[in-house]
Amino acid sequence: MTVSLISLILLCPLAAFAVFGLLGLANRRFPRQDYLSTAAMLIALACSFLLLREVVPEPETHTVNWVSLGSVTFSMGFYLDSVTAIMLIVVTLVSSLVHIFSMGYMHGDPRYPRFFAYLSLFSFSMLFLVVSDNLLGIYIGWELVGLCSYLLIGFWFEKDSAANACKKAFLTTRVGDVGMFIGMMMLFTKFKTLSLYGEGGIFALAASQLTTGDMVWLSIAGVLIFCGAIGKSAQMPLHTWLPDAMEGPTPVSALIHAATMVAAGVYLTARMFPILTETSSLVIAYVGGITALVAATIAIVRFDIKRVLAYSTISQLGYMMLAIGAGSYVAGLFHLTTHAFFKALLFLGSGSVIHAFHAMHAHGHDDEHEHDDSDAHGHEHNEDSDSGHVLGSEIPPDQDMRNMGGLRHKMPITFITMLIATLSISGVPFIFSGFWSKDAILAGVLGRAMEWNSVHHYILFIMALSAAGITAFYMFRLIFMTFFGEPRNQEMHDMAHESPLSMTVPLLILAVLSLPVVNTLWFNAAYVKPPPQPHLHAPAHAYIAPDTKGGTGLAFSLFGVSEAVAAEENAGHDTHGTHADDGHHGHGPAHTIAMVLSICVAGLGIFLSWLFYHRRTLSAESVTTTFRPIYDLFWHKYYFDEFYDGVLVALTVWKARLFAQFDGTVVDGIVNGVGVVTRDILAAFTGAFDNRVVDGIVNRVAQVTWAVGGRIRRIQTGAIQTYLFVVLAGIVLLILIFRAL
Amino acid sequence: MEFTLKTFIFYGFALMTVASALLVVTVRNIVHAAFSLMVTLFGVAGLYVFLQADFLAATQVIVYVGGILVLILFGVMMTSGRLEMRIHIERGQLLLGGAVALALFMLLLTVIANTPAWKNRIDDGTALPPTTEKIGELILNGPFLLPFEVVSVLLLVALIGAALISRKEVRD
Amino acid sequence: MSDFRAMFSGFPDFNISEGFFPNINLQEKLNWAEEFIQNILIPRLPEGVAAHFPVELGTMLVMFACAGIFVAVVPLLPLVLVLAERKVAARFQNRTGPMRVGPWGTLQTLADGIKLIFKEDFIPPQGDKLLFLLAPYVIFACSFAVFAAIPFSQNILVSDFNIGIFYIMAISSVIVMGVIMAGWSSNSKWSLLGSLRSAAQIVSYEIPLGLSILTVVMLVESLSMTEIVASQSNGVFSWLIFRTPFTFIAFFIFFISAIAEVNRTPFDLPEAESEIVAGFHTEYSGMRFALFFIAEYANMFAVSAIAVTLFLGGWEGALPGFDILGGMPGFVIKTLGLVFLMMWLRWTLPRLRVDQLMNLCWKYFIPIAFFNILGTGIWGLIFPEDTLVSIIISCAIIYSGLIAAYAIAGRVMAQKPAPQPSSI
Amino acid sequence: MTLQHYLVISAILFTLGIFAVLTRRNAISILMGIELILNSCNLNFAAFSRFVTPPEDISGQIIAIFGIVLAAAEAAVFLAIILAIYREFGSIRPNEVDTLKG
Repeated sequence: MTVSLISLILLCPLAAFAVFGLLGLANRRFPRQDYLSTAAMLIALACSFLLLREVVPEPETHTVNWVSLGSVTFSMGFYLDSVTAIMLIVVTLVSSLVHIFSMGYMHGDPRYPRFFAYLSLFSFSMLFLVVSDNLLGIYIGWELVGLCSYLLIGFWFEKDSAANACKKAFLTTRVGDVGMFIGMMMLFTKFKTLSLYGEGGIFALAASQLTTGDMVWLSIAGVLIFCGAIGKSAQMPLHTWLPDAMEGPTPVSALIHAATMVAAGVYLTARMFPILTETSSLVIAYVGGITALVAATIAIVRFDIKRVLAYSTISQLGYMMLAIGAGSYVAGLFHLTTHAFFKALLFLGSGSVIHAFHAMHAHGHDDEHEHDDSDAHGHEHNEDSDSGHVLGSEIPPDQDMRNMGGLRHKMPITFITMLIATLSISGVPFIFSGFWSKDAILAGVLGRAMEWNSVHHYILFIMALSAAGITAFYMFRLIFMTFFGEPRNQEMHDMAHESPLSMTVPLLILAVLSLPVVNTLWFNAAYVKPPPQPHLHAPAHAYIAPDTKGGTGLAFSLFGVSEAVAAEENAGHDTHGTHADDGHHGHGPAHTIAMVLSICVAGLGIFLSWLFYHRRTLSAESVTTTFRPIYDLFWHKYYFDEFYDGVLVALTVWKARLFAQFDGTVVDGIVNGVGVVTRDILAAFTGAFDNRVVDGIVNRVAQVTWAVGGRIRRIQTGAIQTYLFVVLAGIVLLILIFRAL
Repeated sequence: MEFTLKTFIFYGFALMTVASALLVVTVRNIVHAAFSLMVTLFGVAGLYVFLQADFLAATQVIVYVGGILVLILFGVMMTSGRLEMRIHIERGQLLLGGAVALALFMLLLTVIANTPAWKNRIDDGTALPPTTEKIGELILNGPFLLPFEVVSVLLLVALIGAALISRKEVRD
Repeated sequence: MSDFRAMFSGFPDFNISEGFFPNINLQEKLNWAEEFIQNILIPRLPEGVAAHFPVELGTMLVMFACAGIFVAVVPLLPLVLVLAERKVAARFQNRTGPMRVGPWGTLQTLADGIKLIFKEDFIPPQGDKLLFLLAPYVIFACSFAVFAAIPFSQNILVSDFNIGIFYIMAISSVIVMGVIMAGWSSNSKWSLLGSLRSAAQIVSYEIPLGLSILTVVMLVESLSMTEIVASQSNGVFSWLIFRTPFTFIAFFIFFISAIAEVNRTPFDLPEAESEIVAGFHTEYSGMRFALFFIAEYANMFAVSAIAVTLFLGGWEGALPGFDILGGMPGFVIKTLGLVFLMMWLRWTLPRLRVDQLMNLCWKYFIPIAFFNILGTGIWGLIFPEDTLVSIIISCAIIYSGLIAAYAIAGRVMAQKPAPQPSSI
Repeated sequence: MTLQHYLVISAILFTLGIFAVLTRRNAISILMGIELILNSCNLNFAAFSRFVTPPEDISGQIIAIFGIVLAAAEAAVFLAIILAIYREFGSIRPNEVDTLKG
């Protein structure tokens, strides 16, 4: 049952893509690709819901051997546990909604069918990655996801910026993938397998075979695999591709940021949870924490609505990494789930806003939303695709928040849904899912810091907390600038309008999904259990999930927090009794502290934002001039692009010049010298020899042959009968001779 | 040897074969040569009858007389005007060729006369069963199946090849 | 009168129906002639003559005598047929035909024959005299040699060759040589053209002809004419034409190809009088022309007789146990029926063009004939024995096929525009 | 009749065929010579099948049948080539078709 369901989930999008491949390419255009792809995703979604009931309580593995190379057998298979099931739902749900949204958003695009085919392939790759039970399958899905992101980011490849962005995304993630591949190979050389689960899987072997002496090696492997996640999930050093990825169509951004591409990194890190060591966990936690804070600060000063959201995504991904690094496995995945929905909602909402403006921008008086070639160029421009030298001047007007304002009356549905998402991401307490997941992470990090019992690890918590506050600030800045206040650009404002039904319906669905009630349906402590971490001496168990146990189902109240903490305590004792002595005593207070602090910080952020951008009692401009250096730092995105440009690129160019010079002087010099010697000295001698001796011999031979041939050729008359006559006479003679002998 | 009706007829066929074959190689008119060849082929068919190879005899008549000879006559009609029907022979060629052929004939006669295994093989007159069924068995259900198939493929290839060679060149 | 035996009563074990070809031993097979000479002839001869009578030569003489009877009797057929043709033609054209010579013109052919014998025997001066003289005899001999293998009745056949039908094909393929001989030796363009046309046509149509015969041979598993007839002894539905659907098709292919073989309308291009005067026998006159004429009608009768033997039960009757359409009269009636069909076609259908002729043969008949062979083989696998069931199925298929063909043909005819001359 | 009767007839046919091939200056005449040679071979096969091998064994006849088939194929190709040569050279005299001579 499960196998056939999973197969169906995988095959539906693949089939939709294959139909495009067979019909679409053959006929140049298969016009009903949109319905086909959407239907495929909806079927996959239905199957995912069916599957959700199937996996409780035990994980399942279905494996077949794929290829045998010598003594090593590579297998392919499905691994299905609660996390897989939830991921399947998240991916298929978000993907379905993106499909539906795209039917409105992309309508009229010249490559409309191709877009849906790519979406299908993208979904398939992500689903394949999610259900694979071995690193090889994950890697295949991983690279397919990368390929699809390349295709989709560069979907409007007529624009140079889009073409550059897709190349950048592809190459940047590839840097991480190299690390991941090395990590995989390290595991492979050690364990001779790439399967993760089961008796002969990496996890079981790592738990049973490794000693403390192997910890250094295992840490390196873990960090290397995490490198892949750094690339894919846009963690700190390799995050620069993600803002540029905004060059793709907005639904693609939603898909990449919510469900597929960036989630893959988090998912991989969560999957690798059992082999994370103390060191690698710390690395992950710090990378995540720094990313969360830095990206949040960059987001404050953006004016492009999609850039804000992009840096917000990076920041939130940092959160997730931080959670997993701090051992809060469930919290991290919970945040991944909730974030998927509200971030998809935010992106689709921004897409709706852009769409509204864009239609006006392109046609002025035309109600048709067509994206033909001419307006594809004016569409969603990038402010600085390469290095960020050029400042905000290139933000396309329909994405520039400075052109917006007061849209809440024009686009009520978009406004309300985006407001819900913003409240959720800002951590407004209790009725928004973001609060619960973010709170769980903060609590987990704080708890972990207490367990480590080292002062400087509190810095993680402080980073997370400040990031939470900043998130609330810049998200409300976005809302205030976009939907409140007076229209800044009256002409554009007049033309704006609510989006069509196919775009608002996904928004509404996602808005519902951003409420915690829905998420608790599947995300509860009884359902998701973190795997053991045998190599971690201080286990942290952040079961900070809203609790629905006891059959109450939707029972959810202001006291949910304490219940959740209690549930976490119980579950921790139940499932990890062996580590109980390591103490969960930090969790109770940790959770309370974290919650109180996070509510305070979020409130502060929202309040400041209100002061700055709505009440305008404080002036953003004066603050900017006061803290000019910091503002420049934020504005220039911590000079990452400049650093890459100035150091890495320059280094490469310098190296290339060096080699070119070496080639020009040394190599060419040797070659030329050899050539001169050969030509002037050897050639003269051999030339003379050739002319006199060799030619002499050849000419004599030719003359003799010519002379002889001239006589002999008369024998060959060309008349068959003569030949036959000679042959027969020869036969008779031969027989007579042998007879005589 | 007892001179019976059968031997009389046999010698009749032998004489017919040899004499007409001689005509084939000596007659100057190529059409006459072709019709002489027809008589030779009939003679050989008759000899096959004496060898109790009835199917072979009929095949000989059908394929040679009905097929190959018609083909040859068509060739003659298509390539030779009436004036060219006479075959040109050079005297020197005639002498040389005759000498070689004669030497070859002598050689063959010596071999025929001196090979011990071939001596005293006399037709005892016993009637053999009809051969058609046996030939069918051997060809389609016996050791000659593969050669049969190969020969049929060869025939097909020859047909196609002949059609290809002889058609007028299509120039575009 | 249906038995030669009655005519030769008093002879020793004289059974002409026992063939001489299967067992090639002439000595044994000519026993009857020797016995006739030694037991019947020599005792009645004078003493002195009998002592030196060359028995071998006598045997041959007896055989020649028999052949003479045969050759004398068979040409009577063309005499009848020529008259019949003229009468039939007249009826089709609403005339009465020859009426002067003899009662209702019955002796007209005889009179024509006598006239032809007394006509000048013209030989083209530039032609090849030898071949010109030989050609009619080649054709004549081959036409009559065919009759040696046709069983007119259980006992009236010259020789029961075990390769009977193969022999007939072999002999009839020699006719081409005579045609080419006649055409070439006449030194006339019309003759040469006619003979080449005829040769191409006969060689081509021999292929579907032989392939159709093969279906019969596959079912009977014998080449012998008597065995082919014997396998059809159970009444009209055991006739090979009804035995399988494929032999039914094969019969028509055979019959149409046979019409082409004997150069009759609508396949009479070799002697198309409007194009090439009279084809290969343009230059002939007198008795030699009469020989061609007789050979043509003998051929016509021969192919009809072969068709009857192969497909229509030969001399076997239409009902098992009753002599309806059986014996020699039945055989002749069936054969004459087919001959009449040929005449009917001749006076009904127009002449084909050369390309149509060759298209029909190579593009339709040969593939269909191959299909027939395949189908017959499969049929033989399904029904190894001829049972009531197999014959009922076969007849049902034939019947429904005919209905379908009729319907389709009607529709096609209704839709088809007026035929345009081909560009070839 | 003995085996040698047939062998002698066959030898005569063979020699005459060789003679024709060697001396005739007409490609079709040469073809006729070749046919004579092939006939002599077939006759030999049939004779050996009758006299040398056991009487039940008629493999020789089958070889002879194959020989006839080969002769048919050969004649077809030969005449096709002759027609092509005639078109090219305007003649079928083999000694005039000597473009390949040295």
